[in-house]
Amino acid sequence: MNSIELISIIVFFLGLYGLLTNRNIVKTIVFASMMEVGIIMFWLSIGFTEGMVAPIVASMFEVDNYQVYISDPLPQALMITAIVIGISITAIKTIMFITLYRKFKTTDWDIAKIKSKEVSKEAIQKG
Amino acid sequence: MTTTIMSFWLFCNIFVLFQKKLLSMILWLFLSSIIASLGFLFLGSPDVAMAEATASAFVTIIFIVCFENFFGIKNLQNFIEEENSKTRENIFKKIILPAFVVLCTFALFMNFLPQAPQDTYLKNLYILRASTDVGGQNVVGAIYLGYRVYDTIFEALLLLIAVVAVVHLSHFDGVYKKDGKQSEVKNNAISLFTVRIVAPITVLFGIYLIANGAITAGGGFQGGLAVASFFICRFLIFDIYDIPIKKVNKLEDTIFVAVVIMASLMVFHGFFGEIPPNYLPIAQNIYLFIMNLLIGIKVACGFTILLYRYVAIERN
Amino acid sequence: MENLLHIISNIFIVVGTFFILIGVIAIFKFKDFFSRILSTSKIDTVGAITILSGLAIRHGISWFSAKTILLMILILIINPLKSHTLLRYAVISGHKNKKAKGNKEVAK
Amino acid sequence: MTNQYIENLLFYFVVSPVIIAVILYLSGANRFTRIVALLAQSTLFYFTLQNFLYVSHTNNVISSPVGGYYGFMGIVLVADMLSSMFIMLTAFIFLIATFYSFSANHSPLFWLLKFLWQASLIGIFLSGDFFNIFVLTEIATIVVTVLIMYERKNRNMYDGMIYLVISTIIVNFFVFGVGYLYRMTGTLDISLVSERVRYLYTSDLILPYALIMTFVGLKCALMPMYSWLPKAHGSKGAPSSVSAILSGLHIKSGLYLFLRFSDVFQNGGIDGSQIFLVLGIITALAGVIFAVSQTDIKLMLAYSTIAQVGLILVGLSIGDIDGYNYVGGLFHIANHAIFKACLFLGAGIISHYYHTRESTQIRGVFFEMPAISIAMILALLGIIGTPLFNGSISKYFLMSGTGWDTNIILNIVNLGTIIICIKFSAIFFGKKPNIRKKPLDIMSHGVILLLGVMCFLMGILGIQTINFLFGYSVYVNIAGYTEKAIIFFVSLMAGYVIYKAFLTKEGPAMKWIRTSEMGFRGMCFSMVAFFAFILIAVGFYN
Repeated sequence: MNSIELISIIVFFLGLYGLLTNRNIVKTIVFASMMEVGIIMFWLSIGFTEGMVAPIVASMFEVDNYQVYISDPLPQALMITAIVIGISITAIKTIMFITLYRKFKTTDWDIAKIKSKEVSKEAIQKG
Repeated sequence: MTTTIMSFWLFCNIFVLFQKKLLSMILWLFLSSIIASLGFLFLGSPDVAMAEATASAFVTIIFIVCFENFFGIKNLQNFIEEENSKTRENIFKKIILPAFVVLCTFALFMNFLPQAPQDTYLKNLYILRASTDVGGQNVVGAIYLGYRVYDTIFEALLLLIAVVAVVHLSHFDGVYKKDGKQSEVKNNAISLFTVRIVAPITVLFGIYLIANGAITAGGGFQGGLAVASFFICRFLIFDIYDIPIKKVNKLEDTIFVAVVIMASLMVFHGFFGEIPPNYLPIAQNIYLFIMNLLIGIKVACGFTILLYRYVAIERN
Repeated sequence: MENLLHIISNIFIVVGTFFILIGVIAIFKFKDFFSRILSTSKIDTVGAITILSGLAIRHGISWFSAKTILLMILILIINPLKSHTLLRYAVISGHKNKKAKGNKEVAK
Repeated sequence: MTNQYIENLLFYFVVSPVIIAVILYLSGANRFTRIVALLAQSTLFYFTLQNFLYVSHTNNVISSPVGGYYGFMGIVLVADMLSSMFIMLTAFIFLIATFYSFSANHSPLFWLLKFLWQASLIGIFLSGDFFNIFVLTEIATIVVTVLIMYERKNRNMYDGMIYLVISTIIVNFFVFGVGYLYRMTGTLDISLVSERVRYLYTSDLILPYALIMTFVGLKCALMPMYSWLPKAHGSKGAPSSVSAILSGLHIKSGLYLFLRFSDVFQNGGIDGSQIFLVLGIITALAGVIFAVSQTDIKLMLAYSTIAQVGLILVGLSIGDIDGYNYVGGLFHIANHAIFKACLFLGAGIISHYYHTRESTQIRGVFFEMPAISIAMILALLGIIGTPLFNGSISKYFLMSGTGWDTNIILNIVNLGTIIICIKFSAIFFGKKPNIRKKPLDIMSHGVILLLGVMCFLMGILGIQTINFLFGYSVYVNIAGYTEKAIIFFVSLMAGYVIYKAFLTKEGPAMKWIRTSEMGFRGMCFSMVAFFAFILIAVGFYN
């Protein structure tokens, strides 16, 4: 239970708090990507000791006790995947928000809900 | 040392929470992820630090380019929010109830934190056997190109779908307009001159990352992101949109098929098994280099198209 | 010879941090945006370069100092560009000084 | 087939649809894309059938480490009895969907997304690695979001946005849980984790269990976190074959993950079956109530999916692991895929032909399209559980050996489904509309008829199909079955009476239930509340 892990849990819950309080769609996207960075920090803080070295063969020889002072390569490989997933999901959310804004002219979740119901009612009459 | 940096990162995230204006919130988010990528260096992972730095830069560019017309108006959102929540007593529903719920869940979370010690079963195996099994000095590169290449195929696939989704979900249908909207601020000579010097350096840095992804920190994704930043300079600063987007899209798909075929041929039929042992390290290095190169080009094409859609077509 | 290099590099680093200290003071001393930008950009560039050269001297002729020199060249190119673009877009987006705003109230 | 050949085949189940998809997308829109897609889909179904037969005959689990790295260093694809059955079901349902949308010439994007969706679902069913499941679920989420928003004219951006944002937030919980599991057991492979979890204290496993089960809860649309499902399954912009696959198959990946993860935590000493029994019952009841109040036919089917999934969860978590209830739950998964796909495809054709989805405005479908309505009536009889149909077999096993209280609740849920089906079947009768007759499209009508007939066949040959699909030899005692039949007919009469008495005209209560819908913040609250509920339930009572 090192301090980095505690801080990443706090950031995760900060993002969650942000999701619950604001009604702005754009801010939801910002808080969702904040949660993702919190999780990436949590994964990399597994087994952390001060003065860790990257798992590259060249730098491994300088460290005497390779058990402790070499960082875990697996979470790093996974977190590169998580970061790329984070970017593409944020990109898709932004595009969907822009199309939503062009149609409903609002950035508020609840107003978008009301407007989307009106659109579906019109579709029924017209359809 | 790292805990001080991480606590500074925590404060930036707290500030993200309490911002009224949208632009300041986005900039605080960018600052917090830059500090996080600095923190990753102290946690001993240069690869993730590079990926996180370029990722947060791209996300911020996307946010600012797309939400431009929300910054200017005197916080339009708050106006809408006030209009709905006129009454004061609704402050309970808006702030106190969520705070109470999140605090309770946080307390529950901390109560059940697992105390089991860390088990380093896979970590030891990887550090000992990575450079012989897959070759290359960078164990992280060996993992995501050798042991878990099945994951990397799907991650490259995910980027391909993200481009397709962005094109399909946007308001404008798939028309690739040649010249997007010129940015209303004419770019003057000074920024054009300096970017002409800096941009080639970033491309060189990107190609360097792709080339020896297997030897030092770096690799396909980080290098691709760095190369893509050159094309983004062309859109944002030079306002030139002469890149043939349809061809780039086709290039990206063909390269993805090449990546999948390459991976399935080399690793899954035990191709490394048939190579005589003294030629094995050379074959492994060639394989890692080609995979890094393909993924790098694919990531660069993918993000160029993404940014083109935002800057040229979605902005107005 | 070894500790001579160390002494010189320590001097450089102390001078650099002193420059950055002045920059921080400048931020709080000047009230409006434009003078802040002017002071901080100049002092940041100078401070960073002195600290980096101090580090380069400490490591003598080695790959590390070559990288620091490349870094110094990049900072020399990018820092002026950064402050220039900030200033230019501030003017274009119509950011006025605090004093000017004061006159407007009077005019009203 | 030698074992070595089969071992590599597993990898190609997932990668070949990806390569086919990208090649079809690259080759652009020409006449051959449909034919190539159909051929590729049928060969894939053939190979999944071969794999299933191989696994069920030799009865051994194929585990092929991708890349030949033994010692769980790489990713291991595992094909045991359950996952090969799911892969065969996936390939079959996608084959049905390809036949169905064969005549409507879709753009290459449609084929790209359909094959990628199939690849990610087969990947989830095969993968034996926690983080790999995360990547594949993300791919499936993005593909489903684009497919829901497929038709540009009448797509509703709000539904797609809600689905994407909610699914990506809940996946963060899952990655958190996997992080803790990796830290404690040192590995990511499911089989190795379930071995190493035995040596840990149960109190350490409570937090990862709660985090992972919240993700699984949302994927199975359990009670508080259900409101993304009607938006996704009943969305306007989705072609009908997409909502058929969504309802028939996509929800099953959540149930499959529930089975896999509850096995892992069972070894660690956490038995959550009590919690999920209660949650299943609540979901079934609420799904039924919401479905009864709907008027849109696709939304009616979407909410009834929630009810059926709740029923399946009840079946899976009542008895012991290989008891009759477990088999009933598994068989109900397969049945539900068949009759829900048939109903959704039929509803798609009806709403396309009548240009409206309001059940009140659609009348006289039986005279207009006799073939489809016969198939849909067979499917409706299947859902209700009329004797000699597949629904009755799976419901019989689901309810066998349960206490009298759960029996009553399950019968009430069954009564609710009967009322829904009666309300749904109102569209078949009534006067014949004066709409010009559309040309009969052999492909799609034939496929729906095939599904309807399958509902009936799987009912008669119920015990043989269970033996073939799951390998359990079960026995139906006639006395219990006839008793169930009597209860069924009584509840059928009661359902008809209740429908005639209360539900023909829509009362204010019904209207409020129909229109009440959770906003975005409500869904986030329900996620956090669900997570806290599981933490308390497992933490303090275990």
